[in-house]
Amino acid sequence: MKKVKVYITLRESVLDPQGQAVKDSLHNMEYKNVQDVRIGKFIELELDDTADIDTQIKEMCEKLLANTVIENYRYEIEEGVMQ
Amino acid sequence: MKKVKVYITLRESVLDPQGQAVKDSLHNMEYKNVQDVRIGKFIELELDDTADIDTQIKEMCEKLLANTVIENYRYEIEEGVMQ
Amino acid sequence: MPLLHHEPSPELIYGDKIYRQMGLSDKEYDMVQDLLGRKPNYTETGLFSVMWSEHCSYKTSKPVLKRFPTNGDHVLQGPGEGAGIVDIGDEQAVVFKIESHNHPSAIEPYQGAATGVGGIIRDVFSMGARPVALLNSLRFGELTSPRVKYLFEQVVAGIAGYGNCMGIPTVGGEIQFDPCYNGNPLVNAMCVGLIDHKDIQVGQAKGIGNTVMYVGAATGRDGIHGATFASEELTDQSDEKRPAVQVGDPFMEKLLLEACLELVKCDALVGIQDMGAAGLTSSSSEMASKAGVGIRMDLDRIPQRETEMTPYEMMLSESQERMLIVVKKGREDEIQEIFEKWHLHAVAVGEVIEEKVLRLEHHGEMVADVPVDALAEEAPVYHMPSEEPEIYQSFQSGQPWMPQADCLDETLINLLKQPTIASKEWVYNQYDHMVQTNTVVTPGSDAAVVRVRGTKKALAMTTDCNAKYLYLDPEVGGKIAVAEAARNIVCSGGRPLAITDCLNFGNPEKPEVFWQIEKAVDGMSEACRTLETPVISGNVSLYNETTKRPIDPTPVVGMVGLIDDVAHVTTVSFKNEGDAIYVIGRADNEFEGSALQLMLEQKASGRPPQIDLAIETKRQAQLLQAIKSGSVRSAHDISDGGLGVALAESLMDTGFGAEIELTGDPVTALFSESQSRFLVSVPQSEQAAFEKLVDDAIYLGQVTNQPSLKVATENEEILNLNVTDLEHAWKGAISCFMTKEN
Amino acid sequence: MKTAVIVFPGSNCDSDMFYAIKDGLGEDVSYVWHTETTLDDYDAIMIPGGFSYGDYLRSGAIARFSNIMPAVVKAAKAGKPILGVCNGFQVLLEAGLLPGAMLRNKELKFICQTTPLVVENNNTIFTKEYEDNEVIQVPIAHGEGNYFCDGRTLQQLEENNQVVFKYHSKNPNGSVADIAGIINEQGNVLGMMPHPERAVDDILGNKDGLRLFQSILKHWRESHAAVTS
Ligand SMILES: Nc1ncnc2c1ncn2[C@@H]1O[C@H](COP(=O)(O)OP(=O)(O)O)[C@@H](O)[C@H]1O
Ligand SMILES: [Mg+2]
Repeated sequence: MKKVKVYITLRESVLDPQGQAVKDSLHNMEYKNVQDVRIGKFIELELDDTADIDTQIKEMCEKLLANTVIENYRYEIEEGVMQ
Repeated sequence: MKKVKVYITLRESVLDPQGQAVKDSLHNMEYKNVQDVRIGKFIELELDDTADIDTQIKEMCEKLLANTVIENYRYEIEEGVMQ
Repeated sequence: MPLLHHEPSPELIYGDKIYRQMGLSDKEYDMVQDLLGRKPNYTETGLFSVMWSEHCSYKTSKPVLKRFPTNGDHVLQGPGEGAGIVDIGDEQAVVFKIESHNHPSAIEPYQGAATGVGGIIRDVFSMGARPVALLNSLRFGELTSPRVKYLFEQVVAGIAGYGNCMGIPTVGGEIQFDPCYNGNPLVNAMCVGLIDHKDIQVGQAKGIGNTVMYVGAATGRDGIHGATFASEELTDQSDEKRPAVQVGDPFMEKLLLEACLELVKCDALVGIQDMGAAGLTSSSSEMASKAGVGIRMDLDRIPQRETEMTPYEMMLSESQERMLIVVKKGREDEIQEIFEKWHLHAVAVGEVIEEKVLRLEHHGEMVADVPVDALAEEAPVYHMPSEEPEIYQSFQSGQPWMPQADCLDETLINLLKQPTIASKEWVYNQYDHMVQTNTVVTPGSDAAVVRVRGTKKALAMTTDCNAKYLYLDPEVGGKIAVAEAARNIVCSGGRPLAITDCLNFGNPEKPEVFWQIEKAVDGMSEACRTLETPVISGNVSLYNETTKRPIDPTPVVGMVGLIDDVAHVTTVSFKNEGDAIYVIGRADNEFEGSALQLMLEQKASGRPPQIDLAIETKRQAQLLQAIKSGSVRSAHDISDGGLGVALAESLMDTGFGAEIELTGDPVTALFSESQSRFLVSVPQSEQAAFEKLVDDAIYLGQVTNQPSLKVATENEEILNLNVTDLEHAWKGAISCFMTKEN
Repeated sequence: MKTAVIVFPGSNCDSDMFYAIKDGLGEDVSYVWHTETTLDDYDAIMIPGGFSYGDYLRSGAIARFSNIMPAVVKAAKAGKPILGVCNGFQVLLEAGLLPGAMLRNKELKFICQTTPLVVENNNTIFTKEYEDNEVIQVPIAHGEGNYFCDGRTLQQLEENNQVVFKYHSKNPNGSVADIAGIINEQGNVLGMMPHPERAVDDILGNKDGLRLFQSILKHWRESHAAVTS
C-alpha cells in the first residue's frame, strides 16, 4: 500500500477569488502582515502498489485531479504505510 | 517575508463526499488499485515576519482557515523566501 | 448477551447511573427496566435514550399537540407520517412538512443548515412524492455582530448548497433578526412535493417474513450523541474518532431521490421511511410498531463507512441520505436492480417478524431484544406545569404606547432599512429558485407560486411568524401567525389548504415557557379551525435558550394553498398607471410589538394588535373572490411596518409611483399594524365591481407614472419620496450589513 | 429533428431542457443516460445544467469521463449541433471541446437571477433568430461561472467571432471579457452559462430563450431540406 499526497495550486496567472477573500478577512482580523493567500487542494490517495505507480499518478493528475488550464500539480509518494 | 503552507484535512470520521466521488471516478478510469481518496485544502500564505508567527498562524487556522468541528490542520513555516 | 468492547455492563449502567449521561432520568430508567423485566444492556439503553428523547417522542409537547385540528375532507394524511398530504383534485395531492435544524446550525452553520434541508426533502420523497419546492424560516440575532453575520452567511450558503444541487427550487421563506436569537439561531426548512394518489406510501413494516432493506449512503459515526461518548472512558479512542457533525452529501441524496421515485412505482415495495433523527433505531421500531409487528436485523449487513462500529454506534448514527424499506419476500432482486442503476446500496438487513420486538444481531450474537411499542409508543408523557408569566400581566395592563414620529419620510426610509423588513434579495439570489421551470412567482412577493405542469393549477406557499406578537401575547400572536400565512396565500390568488408548523420555544421545564407553548397552540388551533386550514404535519424544537433568556416563542407556520387557474396568480407589484389603490380594513392605534416600536424603542412592550378571526375570514374570502373574478391587479397583505411599508413594497422595481390621500392620524394610517388588512390595486373599469365585492375597501388614490410616493391628508402633504430612494434603502440594507467591516 | 438530452447522475436541468424542446419547440426529444455509448440516432445534443457527480472536485470534471462522452465527441466532429448549458458548458470545457476553464464566481456566491445578455454573434446555428447585438433576458444560476482563458485564447475567440453571448451592463461572476457563452471554431458546439431553457414560456415571464432552440430547428430544417431535395 502506498500513500500519495497531491498538491494542486492555481496557476500564477489565474486570479484566486477565494484566496483574495481569505486575505481580506485576515486583514480584518488584524493580521495586517499577510501579503498573499492562495488556496489550492490537498488530495491524499491510498493505493495498492504497482510497477509504474509514478506514471499512474501523473496520469491521474493530468486527466482528472487537476485542470492544467488553470492549475499546477505536484505529488509525493510515501513509502510503505503499514496496515 | 515568510512562506507558510497550511494543510487542512477532514477529520477521520467525517464523511468526504468529494473524495468518494473522485475514488469512484478513478475506479471507472481503470485505476482499480486506488483504495481511498480524501480531499482537503492546501493554503499558501505569504506574510511579513513577526516575533510570534507560530502563534499567529495557529490562531488564523483555528479562527478562520479550518473549521475545527470537522477539520484538522497542520502547517509548515518556510524560511526566508526572497522577493 | 455479550459485552461489547469497552461497553459497561448492565449492572454498571445501573449502578453508576450511566443512563443519565445518555439523557434518561432515573424514573425513565426504571420504566425501561419494568418494560424489559431486566436491566437493559448498553445498546438497549441507547435505543431507549434516543427514542424517548424529546426530539423523537414529543414527551412534553404531545399533550399540547393534541389540541391542533388535524382533520378535513381534503386531508389524505395527517400528522404521524413523514409528511402530511392534502388532495388537490385530479387524483393529485400536495405533500409538505417543515422541520427545524436549530442546534446543529448553531454549531456548524453550513452543514447544519444543509443537512436540515436534506432531512426534510427525505421526509417528502419517502411518502412517494416528487419534491417541487423548498422554503425556509430563519431567525438570527443582530447583524451588527460578527458571529451573527457568520452564522447568517453560512446558513444561507448551506441551504443554497443543498437545495441547488438537488435541483429543487427554493422559492420562499422568511427571515427575522432580533437580539433574542443572538446565541440561538433558528433554521427551519420546509419541503413541498407533488404526488399522484396511487403512489402514496406509508412507513409501515407489514407482512411477516417480508424483507427489511437498507438503501442509500453507508453508516458512519456521524452525530452520535456526544454526551454518551464522553461517558465511555474510551482511552484508546483518539480524538479523531469522536462523533462528528453530520456532513451532507446532496449528490447522494439526488441519486437516492431518483431511485426512490422509481421504487415507489414497484409493487414489491411495502413500506418506506427515511432515517432521520435516531436513524436506524427510529425507522425500524416505528415501522414495526405502526404495523403491529417486529423486526429482526443483522447488523453485520449494515453498509458501514468506518471500521469496527459497535451496534450502539450503528443504531444511533445519524448519517444522512439513508432510507429503510420493507419489500415483499423474494423480490429483493428487483429492488437491487433499481438501486444499482443509481450506484446505491440496497442491502437486505433483516426481516419482519411476528413477535413485536426489535431484535438485533451482531457477530452472531443477539445484542438487543426490545419491544417495539416500548420504544416507539410507550415513551413517558409529561404534563408540564404551566404558569402565566408576570410580564404578561404588565403588558396587558400598561398604558398603550404611542409613537413620536415627526419626519414621516425619514421614518419610512428607516423602516425599510430594518433588516427584518429590508429586501431579502441578498439571500434568495443565492437560491436557485427557478430550476424545474415551474416557478410562476419567484421570491419577493407574498407567497411563492409553483405551477402544476400539465394542468391549470398552481400551488401557493409561504412561511410566516411574527414572534414579537407572540412574545407579548402568545395566544393572539399564534392566531396572527396562521392568519398572516393565509393572507399571503390569498393575495397570491390561492385558497389556503392546510398548514405545517414548527414550534420553536425555550425550555419547556420552565412553567412560563410551557404556558407560552400552550397559549400559542391554542391561538393557532383556533385560527386553523376558523380558516379551515388543518395542521397536517409539523415539528417541535424546544430548549432554544440563550444564557440570558429563552427565545421569543416562534411557532413558524408553513402554509400551502391551491390556485385553481394560473390566470388568477396575483403579485404585490402595481401593474398599471391609473389603477385605483385601495386598502381593505381600517387602522387603529396599534403600535405595540410593531416594527415602528422595535425601531424607536429597541424593544417590544404592551398588547399586540388584536385580531377578529370572523373579520379575517370574511375579508380573505371577499378578496379571493375579487381576484378570481379578475377585478384585482395587485394584492399585498399589510404586516410589518404597516401601510407605509406595504405601499413602498408595491412600488419596488415597477417604475411607477402613487398618489394617496389618507384620513385620520397620519402616523396611525401609515404605520399601525392593525390586522386583517390588504393593499390592493384595481383597474378603473373594475372599481365598481370591486367595491361591491369587498365590504371594507377604502379608496386611497392612484398608481401614477411619476416614480414618487406622495401621501397627503385633507390639508397637507405628509410624505413625498422618490421611489429610487425607497428602493435604495430597502434593497441595500442587508448587503450593506454584510459587507461592512467590524 | 430528434434531440438527445444527456443525463448524468446529478443532472437537474434535464427535464427543463426536455420540456423546452417538447413543449417550447414541439419537437421530438429523449433522455439519454450517461451509460449509453451512441448518439447516432440524434440530430442535436443537449448537455443540461445541474451538478453532475455533485460537481465534486471541479464542476464537469468527473462527468467528462462518462461512457457517453466519446459519442458526444464523435457527434461534435460530425458537425451536429451540441449545446451545453451551465454544467453542460463546464463539461464541454473539461472535455476540451471548448477552450478555457471555469472558476468560482468572483463574489464566491451562487447567483440566481435573470440577467441581460448581448448577442455578440447572431451568425451561428444557435443564434440566427436573434438580431445582431440584441439584448435578451436570460436567467443564470451558478456558483462557478467565472470563465477563464489565457490572453492568446481570448484573442483567438474574439478574432474568430467565437464569443456568442456576453453579459450586458453588469458582469455577474467575474468572467473574462464578460463572456457568457462561446462556440467552437467549427461553429457547432455552444457552451453558455445562462439557461435559455428557463426562458421559453410566457407564464414564467420570459420567452427570450426560445429563439435559441428555434434557431437550431431552423438550421436543421434548412440543412435537412438541402439533403433530401
Ligand atoms: N408541531 C407539530 N404539529 C403537527 N404535527 C407535528 C408537530 N410536530 C411533529 N408533528 C408530527 O409528528 C410526526 C413526527 O415528527 P418528526 O419526529 O419530526 O418526524 P421525523 O423524525 O420522521 O422527521 C410527524 O408526522 C410530524 O408531522
Ligand atoms: Mg422523517
